[in-house]
Amino acid sequence: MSFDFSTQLGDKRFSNPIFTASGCAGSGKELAQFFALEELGGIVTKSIMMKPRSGRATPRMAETPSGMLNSIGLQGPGIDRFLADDIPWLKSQNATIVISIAGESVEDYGLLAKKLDGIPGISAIEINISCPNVENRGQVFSCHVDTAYAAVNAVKTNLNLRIPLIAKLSPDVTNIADIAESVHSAGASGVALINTLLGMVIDTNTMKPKLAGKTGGLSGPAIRPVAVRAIYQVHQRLPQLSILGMGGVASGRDALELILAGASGISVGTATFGNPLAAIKVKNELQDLLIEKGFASVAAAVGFAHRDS
Amino acid sequence: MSFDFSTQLGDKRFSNPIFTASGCAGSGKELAQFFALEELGGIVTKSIMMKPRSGRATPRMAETPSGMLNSIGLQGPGIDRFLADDIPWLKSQNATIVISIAGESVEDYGLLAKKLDGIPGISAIEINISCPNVENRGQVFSCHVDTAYAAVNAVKTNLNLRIPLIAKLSPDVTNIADIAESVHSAGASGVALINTLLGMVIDTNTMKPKLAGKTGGLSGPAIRPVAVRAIYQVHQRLPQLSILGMGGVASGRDALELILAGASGISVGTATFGNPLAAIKVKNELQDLLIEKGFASVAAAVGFAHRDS
Amino acid sequence: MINKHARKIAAEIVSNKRVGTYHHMVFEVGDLAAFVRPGNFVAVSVGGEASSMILRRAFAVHRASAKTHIGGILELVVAPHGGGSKWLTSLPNGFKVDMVGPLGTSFGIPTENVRALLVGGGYGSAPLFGLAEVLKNRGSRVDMVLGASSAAKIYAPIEGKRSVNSMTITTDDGSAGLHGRVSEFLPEIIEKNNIEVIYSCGPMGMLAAISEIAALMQIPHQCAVEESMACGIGVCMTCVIPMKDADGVIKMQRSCIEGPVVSSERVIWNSNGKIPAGTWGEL
Amino acid sequence: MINKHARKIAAEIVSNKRVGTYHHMVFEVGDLAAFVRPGNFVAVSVGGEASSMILRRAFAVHRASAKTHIGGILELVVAPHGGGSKWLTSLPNGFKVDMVGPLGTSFGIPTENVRALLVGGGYGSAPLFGLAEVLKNRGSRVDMVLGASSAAKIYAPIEGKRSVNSMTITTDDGSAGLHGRVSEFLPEIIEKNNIEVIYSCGPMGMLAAISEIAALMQIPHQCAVEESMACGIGVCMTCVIPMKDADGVIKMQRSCIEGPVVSSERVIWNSNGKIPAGTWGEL
Ligand SMILES: Cc1cc2nc3c(=O)[nH]c(=O)nc-3n(C[C@H](O)[C@H](O)[C@H](O)COP(=O)(O)OP(=O)(O)OC[C@H]3O[C@@H](n4cnc5c(N)ncnc54)[C@H](O)[C@@H]3O)c2cc1C
Ligand SMILES: Cc1cc2nc3c(=O)[nH]c(=O)nc-3n(C[C@H](O)[C@H](O)[C@H](O)COP(=O)(O)OP(=O)(O)OC[C@H]3O[C@@H](n4cnc5c(N)ncnc54)[C@H](O)[C@@H]3O)c2cc1C
Ligand SMILES: Cc1cc2nc3c(=O)[nH]c(=O)nc-3n(C[C@H](O)[C@H](O)[C@H](O)COP(=O)(O)O)c2cc1C
Ligand SMILES: Cc1cc2nc3c(=O)[nH]c(=O)nc-3n(C[C@H](O)[C@H](O)[C@H](O)COP(=O)(O)O)c2cc1C
Ligand code: FES
Ligand code: FES
Repeated sequence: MSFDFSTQLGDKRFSNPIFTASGCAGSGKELAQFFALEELGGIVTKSIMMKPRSGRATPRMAETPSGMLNSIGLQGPGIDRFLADDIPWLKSQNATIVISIAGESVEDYGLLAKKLDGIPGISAIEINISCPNVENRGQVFSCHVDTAYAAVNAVKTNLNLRIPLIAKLSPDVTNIADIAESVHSAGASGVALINTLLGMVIDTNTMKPKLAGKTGGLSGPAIRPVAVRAIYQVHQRLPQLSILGMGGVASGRDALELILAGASGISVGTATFGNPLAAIKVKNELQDLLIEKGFASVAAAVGFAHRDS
Repeated sequence: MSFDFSTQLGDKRFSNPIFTASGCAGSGKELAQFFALEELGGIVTKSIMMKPRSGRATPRMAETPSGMLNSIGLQGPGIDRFLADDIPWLKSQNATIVISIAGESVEDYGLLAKKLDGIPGISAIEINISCPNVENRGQVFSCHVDTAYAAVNAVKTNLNLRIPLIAKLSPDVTNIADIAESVHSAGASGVALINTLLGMVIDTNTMKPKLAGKTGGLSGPAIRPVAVRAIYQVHQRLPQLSILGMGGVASGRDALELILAGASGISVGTATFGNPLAAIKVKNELQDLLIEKGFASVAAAVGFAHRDS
Repeated sequence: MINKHARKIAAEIVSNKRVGTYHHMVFEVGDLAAFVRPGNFVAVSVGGEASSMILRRAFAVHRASAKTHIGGILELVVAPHGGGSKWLTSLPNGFKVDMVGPLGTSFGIPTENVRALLVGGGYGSAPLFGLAEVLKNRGSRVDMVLGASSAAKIYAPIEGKRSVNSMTITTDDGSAGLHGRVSEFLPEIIEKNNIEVIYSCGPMGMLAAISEIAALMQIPHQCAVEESMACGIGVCMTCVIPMKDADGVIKMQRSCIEGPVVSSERVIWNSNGKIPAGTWGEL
Repeated sequence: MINKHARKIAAEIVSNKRVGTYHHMVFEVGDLAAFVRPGNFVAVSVGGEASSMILRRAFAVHRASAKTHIGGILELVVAPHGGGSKWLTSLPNGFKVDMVGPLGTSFGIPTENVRALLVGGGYGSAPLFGLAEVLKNRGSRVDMVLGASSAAKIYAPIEGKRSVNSMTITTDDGSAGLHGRVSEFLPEIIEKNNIEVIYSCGPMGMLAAISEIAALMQIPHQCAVEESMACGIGVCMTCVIPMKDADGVIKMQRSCIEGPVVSSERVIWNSNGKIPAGTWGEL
């Protein structure tokens, strides 16, 4: 039996369903010693903003049971430098590129879209709307249906490129399916689920928050049940919406779990910190598992856990 | 130096700050073989409803990395039988009793309050509002400021007993401090933070959700960073509100972390499944730690991580 | 008192041997051994200090001996299956595991001699050998039937075989003994040996099948049920199965303290995934 | 290329000995040893299969030898501190740990003979002995100063002591060597020995103090910095410290790939917990 390991997000096809997670693969260069980037379905770049950004002060991380907190604060060189330095290099490696963008205002999202419009060789845009909106008391865009809509709509209306827009959502909301519905109506053909959960660790020696930024984002296997639930809920409500799933995936089994819940693609994030080859391991194990279970394609497995329900 | 290990929730004093967590200590009887119940600050009973309830079908649990999912579905004998059977026994053990109640409607909460009104020897009521509201599409009460208010207000207005009301909140909301503010204004002198996070595990063998109830509540060390964050946020907004903290506490260090964030009492839940003596271990370790750090009382440590901020 | 005699101890591994697909493990448990009855189980912490597996694993006691030359010992039969059991079976002698026990109900031992049939599936045979010893000591006749998917999954130690009056092996693939499922051969064995009571332990499907036969043939049947357990001591309510109480009311009852050994006619079989109609407080 | 030569290997423990409060551990690492330079570190997985500790722990390479009778070996000096390091130091010989390395920058070795001062704090002395060997082999004079809070926390193996021209020990509590902090004695030692270059490794506070002295006395100073690392390979951005780039612009730069060994005048010291004013893209 032939097996089709390719997958689709929006109307774009990718060679296989394993991607890096934004912010967890550097610029790609750091991983190239360990494997060829073109082996993955895609490289999702770290979220890039309009201007250079120092990010937060250190300490920026704390390990937690089966997880970690990070508070990077979207450090980066700004979109211009990023497009000049990182993108050409990724292209030289034949990597499939998904660009993640993040704004501090609705206007930012529109401007970022315009910057990307001329650039060939981008396969999709991940719109990170899980970041603070300076115009709205620092509340993150994805926390409310209206701000989520506005950010995605700003990208949609400022972009002529016909590539999938994938809105990345925060799980820290009362009803994630409502947010997904809203970004879908704003023009996203996919959602990335989930970004980190807001958490905090207090250092019992200093008796202060361990991170300089006080709160941080919780990621890793600890949050996988939350990711599976979010993906399941969104796929149930909007089966036509593509889902790029992530949250604690470290093995083929984990990736399969998210696919059965409704994800068409999988990003590997924190697992790469524990194992530079994690994404390749996940890819190989997932392929074996899908074949072993008798699926003819990735698509056949997407949302399979919803049957008879 | 003398050390005061007692603590206060609302205007009630407890001998020490360690409690069981609702639903994690059975009726108390099951633990009595392992330690004397009166050694704890209090026994929080499993949430009791108006009528007998079978709870959900099995499987009801799935282990997850550093955590677990449960979907008990509030199994219980109903308030009348509970008051007749469980309470007298707990009193016979000199246990300090905190009764947890849960309703399916605002009316239920009022009726439960009336049932409790005549009963002597109850030290506090934990109002579990993290349960589905049948009158509102099964959305849980604590998900919205208005339904949270209504449930707590129903208890307040139907109760003559002058004991602390502690509203137990779900972390699955966009802004937990808003919910805390709302239940405080409805008459709660404390909040219990946090109930479980909504999660799901898919069994990759059967390729279906592992729990019969599909989703379940995530508890254990995995969620501790979320608990610490929620407690920190609520204490920051409402320093006068007592917090009974819980979520992955398994050691004195963990308890101290939640206390530094703003909790005045600590419930030990899932840790008891791994170690029947967990609550006593936490209690002893916490006392040693507080003394070692030079605190003269529990109160002195509550919210200590907020200093200079 | 619930969980009477249960304690949390550090149990030192004194032997760990592979037997077929299982590991036979012996632990030094001191005084605790004296309180263990056939059918009881113990709950073991797995994964070590910084384990991501936070729940104990339940294991039926294979045998407990209060007075050996090294004191009280307890034996388990463990199938290396997932993370917890693989960790446990990989441990060296001398390692101390964190164990809580004895837990749960035990098999009821008749005061008179009986002709008993013991039926085990997979590692479900483990507790039956300890039970067989007790029954034999009381002068009962003990026949045993063990089934599994294939030969390697039959756990039947030689001294165990010797201690019973007859031993029948069945395998689904015919790789050892009779070819087929345990339940297919039971009616004949029951008739032939004039069985008066059945004891069983194994997968829920097997127990259900045996229960049907026992009911039809009107033979008392005690079985050790198994449902996912988070705590093993009755505080979490995850391990429930629908069972009739003394008044015949169906309730979701805890298999860890009302069981694992229960009278099979109390159990509402094949209800996994649903609440049987008529259950008290039915949702 | 970033992380050039880095690989993920199974490194077998061939020796694990307690030395004072530390463990000196030797691993068989095959070819990898040939690529290790003084100052590099390795990242080790901790806690075993089902560990709740998901991040690697970084350890400075104490020494690496490409050609021993058992092949390439690598030595670490590990302080049993929290869960990860305690697990590692408790392992038996023969155990294979999951190791990624070599990682990070290494100490720059001058092409000419120099009079070098090596300063270590706590386990920070570990990488200095490998460095000392290389410098000595090039004909340089090597003086060493090691400081710690107390005697047990000085890591200074005998053969290491022999390989340097002078060794000064300082302890905060006076339990060994000079009573006081390393930095108090440096100016005198630098003067006396006509030091031309300083290499250091230890707590950030100590490195900052040495940097101040080096700047005042206008002596080049390379130090190995340490900041909490999640990945060790440059992909997570947790390990940043504010450092001037080639154009003098202060940027939050990754200590795992731009470091751990950096020229001390690049570092903006004492900035933990804040973004120094003027940092590029300052938040
Ligand atoms: C009363 C009782 C007696 C048991 N006796 C034995 C015995 O004698 N020998 C033996 O090898 N095993 C026995 N088991 C099963 C054992 O407790 C573990 O479930 C099994 O070893 C798998 O655990 P794991 O960590 O290897 O697998 P995993 O699949 O990683 O376990 C994950 C989780 O699922 C639970 N789980 C998985 N399978 C089962 C199951 N079939 N029943 C209940 N819970 C399950 C585990 O307890 C754990 O919480 C018994 C279970 C119960 C409830
Ligand atoms: C470049 C570098 C070189 C190092 N070299 C050595 C060495 O040679 N010998 C040695 O014993 N240790 C060394 N360490 C520290 C080591 O990586 C561990 O942090 C330390 O062993 C504590 O880990 P733990 O799991 O025991 O403690 P825990 O406190 O449980 O660790 C929890 C988390 O905090 C991080 N962490 C805690 N303390 C530090 C710290 N001081 N610096 C960075 N991260 C920290 C850990 O990496 C881990 O993620 C080095 C660290 C770095 C960054
Ligand atoms: C160190 C770190 C940095 C991250 N940076 C970003 C980012 O820039 N943009 C973004 O959308 N998500 C970011 N994330 C979130 C991840 O992409 C991912 O959604 C999340 O970590 C859950 O997946 P995981 O458990 O596999 O890591 C970051 C996560 C980590 C741990
Ligand atoms: C099996 C189980 C049953 C629970 N039942 C209840 C309940 O009846 N009422 C309630 O308010 N919380 C219930 N909880 C939530 C706990 O009280 C606690 O808030 C949560 O588990 C987090 O704490 P932990 O990580 O220490 O378990 C239950 C949790 C578990 C694991
Ligand atoms: S396993 Fe917890 S009640 Fe039975
Ligand atoms: S530790 Fe991840 S970038 Fe340095």
